[in-house]
This record gives sequence, C-alpha cells and structure tokens, in this order.
Amino acid sequence: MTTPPAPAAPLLSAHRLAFSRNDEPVFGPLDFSLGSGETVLVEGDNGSGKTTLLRVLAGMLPPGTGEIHFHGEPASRDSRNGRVLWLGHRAGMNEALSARENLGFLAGLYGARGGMTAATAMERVGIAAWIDEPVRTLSAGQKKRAGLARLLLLQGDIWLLDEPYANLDRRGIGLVNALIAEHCASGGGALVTSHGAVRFADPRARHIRLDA
Amino acid sequence: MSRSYLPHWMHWLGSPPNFYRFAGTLRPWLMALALASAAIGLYGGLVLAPPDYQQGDAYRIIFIHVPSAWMSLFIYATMAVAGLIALVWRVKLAEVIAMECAPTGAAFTFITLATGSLWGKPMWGTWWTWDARLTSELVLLFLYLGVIGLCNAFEDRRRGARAASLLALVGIVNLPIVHYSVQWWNTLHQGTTVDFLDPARSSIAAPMLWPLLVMALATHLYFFASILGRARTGLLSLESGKQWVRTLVDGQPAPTMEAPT
Amino acid sequence: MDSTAQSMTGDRIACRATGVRANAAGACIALLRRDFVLAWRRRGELFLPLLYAVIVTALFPFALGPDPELLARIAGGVLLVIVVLAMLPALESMFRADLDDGTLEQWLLAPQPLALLALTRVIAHWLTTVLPLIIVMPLLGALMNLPVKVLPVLIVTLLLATPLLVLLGAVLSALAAGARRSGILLALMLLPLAVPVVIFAAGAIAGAQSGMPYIAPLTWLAAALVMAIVLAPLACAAALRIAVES
Amino acid sequence: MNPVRKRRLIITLLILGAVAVATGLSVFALQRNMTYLYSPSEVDAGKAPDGHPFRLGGIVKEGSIRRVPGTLTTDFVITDRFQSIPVTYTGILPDLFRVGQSTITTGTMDNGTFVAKTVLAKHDATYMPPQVAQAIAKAKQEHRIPPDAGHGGSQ
Repeated sequence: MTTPPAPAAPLLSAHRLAFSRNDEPVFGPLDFSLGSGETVLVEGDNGSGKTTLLRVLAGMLPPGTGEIHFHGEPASRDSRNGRVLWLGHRAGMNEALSARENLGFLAGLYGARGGMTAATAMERVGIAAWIDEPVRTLSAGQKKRAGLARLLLLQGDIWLLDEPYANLDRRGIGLVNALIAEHCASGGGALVTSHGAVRFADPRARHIRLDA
Repeated sequence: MSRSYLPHWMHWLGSPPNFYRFAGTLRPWLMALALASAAIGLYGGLVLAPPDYQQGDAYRIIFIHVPSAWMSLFIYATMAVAGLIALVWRVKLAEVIAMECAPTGAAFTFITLATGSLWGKPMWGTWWTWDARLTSELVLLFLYLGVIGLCNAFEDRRRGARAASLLALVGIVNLPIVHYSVQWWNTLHQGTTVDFLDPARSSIAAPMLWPLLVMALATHLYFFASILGRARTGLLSLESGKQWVRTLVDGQPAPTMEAPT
Repeated sequence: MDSTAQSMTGDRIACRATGVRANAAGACIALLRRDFVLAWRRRGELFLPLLYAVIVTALFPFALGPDPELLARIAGGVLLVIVVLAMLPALESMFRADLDDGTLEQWLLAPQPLALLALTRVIAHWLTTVLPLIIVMPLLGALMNLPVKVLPVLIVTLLLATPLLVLLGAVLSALAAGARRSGILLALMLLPLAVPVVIFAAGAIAGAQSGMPYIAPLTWLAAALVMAIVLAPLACAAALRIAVES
Repeated sequence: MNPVRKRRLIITLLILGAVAVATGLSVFALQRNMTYLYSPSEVDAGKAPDGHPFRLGGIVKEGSIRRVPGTLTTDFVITDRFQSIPVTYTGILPDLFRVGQSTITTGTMDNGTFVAKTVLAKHDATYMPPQVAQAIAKAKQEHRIPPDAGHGGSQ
C-alpha cells in the first residue's frame, strides 16, 4: 500500500451537511473541515443539535443530506472506524468493572497508542489511585476523567468530544484543554461541543455556531 | 445518496404527498372491485358450485379459508420486501407500508386458523392438532404479533418500524415452511390442490375452482385497498408537521392539527 | 512524535505501528475476558437461573404426585421447557447494560466487525449462563426420574438447541434493547422463532425415550445451528446499529 | 484487495459454507425418517415405538368396520395396501370416517391390536362434484382399477 502524496486531505470534512428528525430540521446545512492539528469548537444552546451533529459524524445516526469525508474518503464504516474516538455523555465503561478492566477491554478493540497503558493514561488524568475501583464508585467528574484516559490510551486521530467540560472542576477543564492541545500537536484533530459557558483555551480554534 | 438505485417512478411515488393523492384516487376503485368480486366469488362458491363428493357442503369453507391462507403468506412477503426497502434505503413510505401490513396480515392469518379449526372439527374430528402446517401457520400469527408489538415499543416510530422490519426479515424463514410443510412431512392437513404452475394438474373441478380464484382476487384487491388507506393515515400522522399536510387540513372544515414548531 | 505526525494524516497503518495493534482475534479475546470477569463479579446472579431450574423441576413431583413412571415419561420435555424458560430473563439483558452505559457506542466505532463482536458476546453468554444449566442436567434428570439412556441424548440436544436459541435471542434482544419496555416483548418475539427449535429438540428426546431413532431431528438442529452461527450475528449487528440510534 | 471487498468476500464465503454444510445435514436428515405418522408397513417392520403412543395412518379397509352394539366402540382395520393392522376405538367418529378414507389414529399397540385414543379423518386435496366422483368410480371399475387408487391423499 503506497502512501498518497501530499497535500494530505483533512482528517474530516463535511459538505452541505444537514440532518432532520421527523422532518424537523435539526442543523445545517454546514460546511467545515477539520485538518491535522486543528480544533473545531461547536457552539450552541441546549437543543441546538450539537450532540446530533457529533452522532451523525460518528455514524451513530443515519446521515441526513450532504457529504462527510474522512481522510478524503467518503464516510463509511471502513473510513471511519479506527480513526474516530468518541466521548459522549455516557462513560462507555461498565459500572461493575474497574477502569483498568474497562480500558484494557477497549484497548483490545481499538489498539493502544505507543507507550500508553491503562495505568499511565489514568495517571495522566490524575485518578491513578482509582484504577482498580469499580467505575460505579467514581464520581461524575472522575468518570469523565476516566473517559479522557480512554482518549489518551486508544488509537484514533479524530476526537469527537461531546461536552467534555461537563462535570469537571477548573483543573479538569484545564486538563481537557491540555490534552486536546497535545493531541493536535501530534497531528490529530478534535471536534468539541460546548454550550459556551466554558472559556476555550486555544485561541486559534475555529468555531461552528449552531442555532436552535 | 444510495436512493439513486431506485427507479424514477418509485422516487415519485415515494414522496408522501404524491403517494397520498395517488392512493386516495386508487383506493375507492380497488375497494369497489374487491366488493364486487367478493360478491361474485361468494355467490359462485356458496350457491353455484356443486357439493363435494366427500365433504358435501362443508367444503365450501375453502372459499374463505384458502384465499385467507394465501393472503397470510402474500402479506408477509409484502411486509418483508417493504421492510427490506425500509432498512436499506430508509424510504419513509416503505416503513409505513411494512408496518401497516402487519395488522391486516395478522387478521388474515387469524381467519385462516379460525376457519380451518371450524372445518377441522367435523372433517378431521379435531379442532386443533400440532401438525406441521397448522403449527407453522400459528407461528406466522405470532410473528405478525411480534412485529406489531416491537414496532409499538419504540418511542420513535421510524426506529420502531426499522427494528420491526428487521424482525420481519428474520421471520421470513417461516414462509417456505408454511408452504412446503405438507410436502416435507406427513401431515394431517391435505396437500396442495391448486397448482398455479400447471393448472391442468389442479385437483379441483372447474365449477369449484373459478369461485376460489375470484375470491383470491377479491382478497388481494381488498388488501391493496386497505393498505393504501392505512398507509395514507400512517403518512398523515408521521408527516403532521409538513406543509402539504397543513395545506390539506386547512382546506377542510375538520379541526386543524397543530404542527409542532 | 512530531516526526510521525505528517504520515499519520495519510495512513492509518503508520498510526498503528507506534502502538499495540488491534486485530479481530485480539478483540474477541478481550471481549471474552471482559465478559468472564463481569460474570465472575456477578456470580450470584448466575446462580439464579440454576436455582430457578432446580426449584421448578422439584415442583413437578409435588404437583403431579410421585408417580415415577409418569415423571419418567414427561421428564425429557419438561426439562427442555424448563431450560428454555430459565434462559429467557438473561437473554433480555444481553445488550441492555452495554447500551445504557455507552459501551455499545464504543463497539460501533471500533475497527472490528460488529457481527464478530456480537457472535463473541453470544459465545460468552452461552458459556456463562446456559452451560451451567446443562451441567446440572444429570441432577435435574434424577429429580424427574429421567431414564438414564435418555440423559445423553437430552444433553446433546441441549448442546445443539440452546446455542441456537441464544443466537436467535441475541438478535431479538438487540432489537428490543432500543425499545421502551422489552420484558414480555422478547418472549413474544422469541416464541415463534423458538417453536421449530423446541419441536425438533422434543422430537429427538421423544425418540430417545421410546427407543426410536433420534438422529434426524438432531441433524436438523445442527443444520439450523450452522446457518444461525453465520446469519444471526449479521442480523444482530444490524439490530445493534438501530438500538444505538437515538 | 480493499478491506470492504475483502470483508464482503469473507461474509459471502461464510454464508456459502454454512449453506453447504446445512444442506448436507438436511439431506442426511431427510434420509432418516421423521414423520407425523407411521404406516402399517412401518409398524410391521418394527419402526414404530413399542409401548409408547404413536400415530398410525392409512386407509380404512373395505368391509372392516364393526360397531359393537350398545357401545360407542368401533373396530376396523387400517391398511396401506401392503400391511393391515386391526384398530379398536371407543368414541365419536368424525363425519369423514368411512371405508376407503385416509385416517390417522393415535394410540398404542396392544397384542397386535392398535388401541386408538383419537381417530382423525384426513381428507384429500381433491374437490369434485359427487356425479363426477361416481363417473370416475364407474370408469375405474370398468378398467378394473381399485376404487381408492386415484385419490389416496398425499401419503
């Protein structure tokens, strides 16, 4: 397999992307792209379709109209899976298992990044002490941090983060920003939703504004 | 996107307002034809047709039982095809048609079982026996009920329709079992009488055959008329927020539907 | 890290080369391990179907009177039905927890075939919840006065019929997972699809009991199982995709 | 090969393999007998279960129906034209029960007699007016064909 020559296609691009639920338009049509090293912030009030946009990009909702491309290929399971990491409202972790067990399982599905283990990832997000506790005993903020540890551990260059700041304290918000910056510096990209209450760190980040 | 695989006329008909008008025009004609052919078929079957050499007049239940049984299979196949279209191309009309097939199909299946039971008591000597034909037809009824139940268990009707369509596709394995059960196993139920591939081999006298076929025509026409009507209602409630529905409703003195904004 | 960043944008392989690669076999093993650990952590719950089966079996001699011949005659069919009923509650929750805590979203985006994950889940489910039921079958057979010569046939029948039921149940459970209420719904949907399985299983047991050949129904079950192993995971994957849409 | 086509190929091959194996198993199963009922010949060959209830199917032999006076008991003989088995039954018989009729009885063998618990009459897939049936019967008689050879059901 030969690597196609530069210029490289953006990690993710959307063209005239729109979505309706029961024929009520939810968002769009939108045009945007997410290049390597870029962050795109999706802003909007509650109910403006931020989560829906991310779920459409992640392929969890049927595509509406318009086109999505991953690395220049039309969106499909093959062009998407293995490249996208998803952090949603739900932790994606079984409550009866420990964070180590959950992360170990997901690393088996996605593959782990070089030099990363469940332990190092948990240490980076500051909850290493809770690694062997059942996830059910973690607080909401700690669960969010465990979700961030998952992003660190697993392979995938496009991060789709739905309200990553929710439930986090000031230091947690700083941690999210630091992780996104690190990820972008290493060639990844992130699409982040926020209802606008949190001050986003990266001044170069592009913004998409969704209105209800 | 992938909808371009569909032919042009399906595109046109797949649009709810077009379908609504088309179905509205066609439905009364189909219903009238269905009633007329049912009247002819019943007159031919109950009055004109001679009694059977073995069963006397009791055999006349075939004019209800057999067309219903054919319909129970035909409607299931229709539902599965519509369900496949709904799953692959996400056509709203196909979802509505697939789901509206289920109650009618369940009704025909129930009629088949009930009339068969009424027939079985005097002829065979039992209301019910667990032979392959009867059991598989009963399973068909439960499949219809499962499709109805699953569809209604979802908050979102379109998701429910797609989930139920998948169940309908899984259950399609039952269709050949119903049809071929009398050949594959030694059953109490008799074998096939009417051979559509080779009508000369049909083991039924002509004066009995034609009312049967007319009744089959009547049930098919009735099914088409009823599915058009049901699909119209289904589309109306699914599309209640759309402009064409609002125009439609505003033009009539009926109470106006408030569209969610 | 920076030096690899450029090639990473174009090619996924480059990205993987730096870490632990995920492959389908590894993913299945990871899922099996996870499900076994989870089952072990909830081992109390695993005993419930067993307890249910033992109690119901023990009720039969009381309800029917201790007529050993009567019990022996109906033992095969009764045990078959008890196993099917004991399997039902666990089937209902096969994907429920994973849907609720968001794990299914992670399944969907993983670079692994979803059908393969579904099949692995079926295997784990069968090993943890159904196999114990088959293991205690000699005990249940003794309670029901099951003729000794029938016991091996009953066990072989269950070894063929229960994986088939779990495969069908997985499809239906995935379908019902997205629905509001699914308890009785699953039973309603499973019934029509389980009827043929139960008929052939009962045919084999009845054959063994009356000293008749029982190979034919077992072969039918095996044929259905082979088809289901390939087709059910595909249907299950489609159903899971519908379940995650919300 | 690109991953999509590779996966489709694998799935197709798996399905084809499963269909092949399942077909093989079905053919094997079809060669074994699995029936709703047993014929008198099969019972004679010892294929029917011994001491357990089973279904016996065949045609009521001509001139074999004997009603025991004062009771609901009827004795008759079930035949498949090769072997015959005497049957005794107590109860109400279905309308279609008559000489030459396909009949399915459930019961157990007792000293060479089949003690029936239920008697069901199977009607065949042929429908015709009585006049036609008489004409056919007459024609068959002229050509010396047994009266039930034409419409013995699908057994």
